[in-house]
Amino acid sequence: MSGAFWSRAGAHAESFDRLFAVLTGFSVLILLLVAGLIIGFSIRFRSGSKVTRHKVSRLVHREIEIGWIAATAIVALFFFWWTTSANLQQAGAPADAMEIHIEAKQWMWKASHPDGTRELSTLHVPAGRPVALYLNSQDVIHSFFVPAFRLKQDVVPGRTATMWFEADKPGTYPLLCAEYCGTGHSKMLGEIVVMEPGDFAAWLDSRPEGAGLIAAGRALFTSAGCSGCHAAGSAVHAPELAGLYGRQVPLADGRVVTADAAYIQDSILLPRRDIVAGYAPIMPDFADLLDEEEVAALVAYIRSLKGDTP
Amino acid sequence: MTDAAHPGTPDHGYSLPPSYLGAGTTLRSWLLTTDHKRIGLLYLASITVFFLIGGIAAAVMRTELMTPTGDLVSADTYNRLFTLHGVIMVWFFLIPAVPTTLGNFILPMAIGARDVAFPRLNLLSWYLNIAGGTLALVALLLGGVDTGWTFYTPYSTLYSNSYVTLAAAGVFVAGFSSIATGLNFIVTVHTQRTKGMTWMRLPLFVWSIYATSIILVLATPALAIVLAMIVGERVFDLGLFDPTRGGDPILFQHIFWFYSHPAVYIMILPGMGVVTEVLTCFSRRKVFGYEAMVFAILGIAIFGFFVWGHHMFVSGQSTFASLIFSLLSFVIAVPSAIKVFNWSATLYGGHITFEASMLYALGFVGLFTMGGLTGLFLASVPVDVHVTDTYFIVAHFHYIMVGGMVSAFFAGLHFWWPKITGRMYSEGFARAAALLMFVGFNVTFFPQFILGFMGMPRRYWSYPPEFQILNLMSSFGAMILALAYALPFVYFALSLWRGRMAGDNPWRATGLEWATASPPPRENFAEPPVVDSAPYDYHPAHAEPTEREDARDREDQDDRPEDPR
Amino acid sequence: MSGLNEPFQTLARQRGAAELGIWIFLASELVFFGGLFTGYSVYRFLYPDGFLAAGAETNLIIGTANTAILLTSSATMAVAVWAGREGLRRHVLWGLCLTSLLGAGFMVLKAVEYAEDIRKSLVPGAGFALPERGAEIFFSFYWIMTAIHAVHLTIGVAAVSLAAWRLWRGRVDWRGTAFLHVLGLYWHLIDLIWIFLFPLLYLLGRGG
Amino acid sequence: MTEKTHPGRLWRKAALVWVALSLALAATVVGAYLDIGAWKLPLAMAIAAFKAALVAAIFMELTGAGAGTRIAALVGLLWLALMLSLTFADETTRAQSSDGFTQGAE
Repeated sequence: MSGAFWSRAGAHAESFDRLFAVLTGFSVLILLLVAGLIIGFSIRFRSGSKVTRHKVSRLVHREIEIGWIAATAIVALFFFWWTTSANLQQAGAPADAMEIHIEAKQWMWKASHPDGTRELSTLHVPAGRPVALYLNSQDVIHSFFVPAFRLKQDVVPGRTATMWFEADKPGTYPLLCAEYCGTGHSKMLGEIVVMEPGDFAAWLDSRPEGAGLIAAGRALFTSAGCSGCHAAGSAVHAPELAGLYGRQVPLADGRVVTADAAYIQDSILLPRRDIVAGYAPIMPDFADLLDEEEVAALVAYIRSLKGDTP
Repeated sequence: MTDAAHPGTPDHGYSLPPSYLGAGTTLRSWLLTTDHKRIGLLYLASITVFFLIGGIAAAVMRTELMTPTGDLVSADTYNRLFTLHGVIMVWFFLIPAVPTTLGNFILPMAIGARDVAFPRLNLLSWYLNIAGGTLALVALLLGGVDTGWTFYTPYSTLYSNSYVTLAAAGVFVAGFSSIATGLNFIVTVHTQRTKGMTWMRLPLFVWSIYATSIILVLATPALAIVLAMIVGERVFDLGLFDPTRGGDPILFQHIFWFYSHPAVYIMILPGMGVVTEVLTCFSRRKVFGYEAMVFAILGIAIFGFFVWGHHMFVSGQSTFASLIFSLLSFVIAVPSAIKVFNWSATLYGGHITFEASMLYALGFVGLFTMGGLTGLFLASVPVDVHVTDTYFIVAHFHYIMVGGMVSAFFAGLHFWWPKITGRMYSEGFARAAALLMFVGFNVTFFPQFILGFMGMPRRYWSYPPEFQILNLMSSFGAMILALAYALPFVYFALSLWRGRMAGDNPWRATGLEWATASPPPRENFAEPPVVDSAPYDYHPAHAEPTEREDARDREDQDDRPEDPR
Repeated sequence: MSGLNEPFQTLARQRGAAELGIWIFLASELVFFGGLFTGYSVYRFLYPDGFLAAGAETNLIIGTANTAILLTSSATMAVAVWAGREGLRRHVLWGLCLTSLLGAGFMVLKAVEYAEDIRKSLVPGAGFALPERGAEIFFSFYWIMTAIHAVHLTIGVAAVSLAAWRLWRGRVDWRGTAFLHVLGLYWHLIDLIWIFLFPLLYLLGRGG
Repeated sequence: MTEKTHPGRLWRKAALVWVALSLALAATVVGAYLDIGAWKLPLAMAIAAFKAALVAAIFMELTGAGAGTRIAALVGLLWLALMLSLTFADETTRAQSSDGFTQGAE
């Protein structure tokens, strides 16, 4: 692996290392102070040494005491403020971030790019561009850890975890799983390959024409039988899906919900839960027909249906 | 423990009743005793056994980690080993160690009491600990547990097919032993203090055990319920944390760490108490800032319950909660810092001698400072994001647990050994062991800070080759540490047969426990002592120890080894 | 003055120590059940609809009856304690017997309710009846909370019955000690826990 | 020992408290059927707190108890509240990234 573990790749790593250096410096300072006090006093005031022991008045005791209580409190709050502000600056991913989906499964990482290209245990990203990762786990808690980016994020099953990074230096950086996940925990390794934007585009095109997520969704829309009812010309009275994403949907029980990704996914898996106003609850339940990736593909396809196209 | 009856030591005007060791020599008198001193020794025996088992597991792991590829044991065995090391060390050595051995033995005597408030509950506590330990060992022998001592769901509930339920039951039972001991000590300090022993005259060792008992009582139930929920989910298929049915694994972490962070203060606070006693005795000085030390102890105990979220910065906890926990974690660093500075200041103007327990205590202050400072790294969110779940964390908590708490435990053991057995151990041998342990410890765990920064995750059976050199160093250090831990067994055992008679107060310490015979009689004191001054009154406030007094100190120590000038 | 044990010199101090000791234990029990209440509250926040749907399935009649039983048993236990302090042995026995009978009655009703729940397959796991998301979690907490409470109640009934039996045979010198007071406090804790369990498990999802 | 008080007084005192508790129980059950929407939970909890306070104050004689005992009871409640509040500080403020995927992190 060319990129050593020490290496830094990205602005976040630099700001992290500054923070880490200051904290290390401060700790070494305090350690030297304490060690110096202990060793110094031990030698100077050892039993039998001739040095005179001055009596320290109670008032001086109290002043010293309050002195270092205040000093410690101030230093602690300073570090809290500094590290928190550093943290908040990079909390949210920039809007133009490239969206990649990571599937963590017991003892491997699967990545899928927006155009549907899929990778196993490696992730190719363009340099100098923010990349937002959406991580899902299919079994236990894993943790997507890239030491070179100084970043890690636990992937808790049942929830989508998010993290983002921007690597500036091309290179190959090790990916490890940091949350214990069973026998193959230490084998769940991978690589983040950061490439120049040009090389990345070339690499992307060279990938075998795998069905993109949306393309897979379009194919499933017909093969799974959705088009039978939801296509424009179908005889069955079913809700119109074109331009559905983001629209307010009035439901039969009077509630009005926004059609976000979760609504679409739940309508596929639990159709009888939110019946659209004015439609009979005749939609079959797909929960055990489609697996998680197929549902994600269908949701991506439905989200891509603009108002005009069927 | 041999039970040679110890006649009252020669310089007593009146003959004391036989020591607690002499009161009954049958096995039954030991296994059904309600004497806090004997229960302390029973605990000393049981935690030593568990310390050995946990230590062996650590030795095998360190041997395995010498090479990047896993070639000594299989991945599953390695996972079971680090879980065993965690479970046994946390619940059957670190948490019981000081409170149940030194605490049980010394606390009642230090407050001038005849015994703890509920002696029978004290014995029940030991049996619960043994029952829990047996269950955990049975789980180990049948095949072990591979979830890590943290039992994170959904691995522990849905995906692990090891003996999680049995181990959880073992820890559940041991948890009630902790609650019983905690409850017992709180009521003892409230109701059994002798005349004149006001709250602000309590030795800081008693304060630290009192504060630890508060944590024991208020935190352990959270562990009990979360283990019950795991068993509920594994055995009865309840959907408490099951993500497929909408459960939230992070909720498990909340309730678990609500116990487990205060638990680390259960481990370190008693050590702080022991160190204060030892530092003041061997520097012949009052402790610097007694009130500040008391409020620091209570602050750590109470505030310890507010900070658990710093274990979950990367687990998907909301940014808002992470920042609250980060602030609270920074604030709790303050009491620990106060204690370190006060310990250092206690040495000022003293007459410092370097017995073995003093070396351990000084080592404690140094190593605990390093452990505490790295805690600042972990309290800040962005730094913790990189280093959490790596060997940086392993190094951090070993600096506090092994560098801090185990050093303090050895300091206390050496400090009170003459009181417990009436015999002196060989000072030279003990000092060598202390230095060896300090060296071995640092060689073992300092490289792990660097490994953690480089990104070597925790609980890895095999690791990328770049990490091998530092792991080799760490494994080499572990050998020194193992040797250093073996030495005390030798010279403590020897002291039982060939040790010099210790006399009532070999260190000329000021605690009430030193005001009675060694080993003390069954009722601790011939008649209840009366306290009329603050603790650690080594030199009357005004008088400076004159040269003559120093010389006289020298003579009546008869054959005390001469001090390195 | 028998009933005084080991390290204590006077009964008054022993009573004070026993009272402080039991209350510390009750505080730890609060944190113990607190873990369950925390879990319940978090999921009720995350899945309000699932919880409402599931709440409607619990048997309100048995729940209310059981609450009434426990409240009554608290009253009879309190009388036993007060009578103990006054030295009225007969009333102590009456109080203890009524308390353990009521406790047993609670367990019987509980068994009936559990049987009905199992028949209505409200047991989390494969064949769980309700489709709503979160309903299964509600019943997971319903089972674990009521089961752990029932375990505490069984210990309570056993302790009270044993106390009544030993008192009747004159084998325990309770006068002046905190024996009855401690027993009563433990019993009242079981009632307190149920006072909060009842609205959380039985009253949601009712009516409009 | 004080002169023996008439036993009936004890039963009457307990019965009085019992009546109050039973009324509260009836009230809380009726409250469950009122159409007060979001106020159902607070009402049920308030009535439960009232019943608990009654049991604690009179039956458990917390009012007459020593300082240490009252502190122990209070601390138990505070720790319960602490566990609830800080756990809710996390659970209620998580960015709602749904099970599917979202455009850009909220």
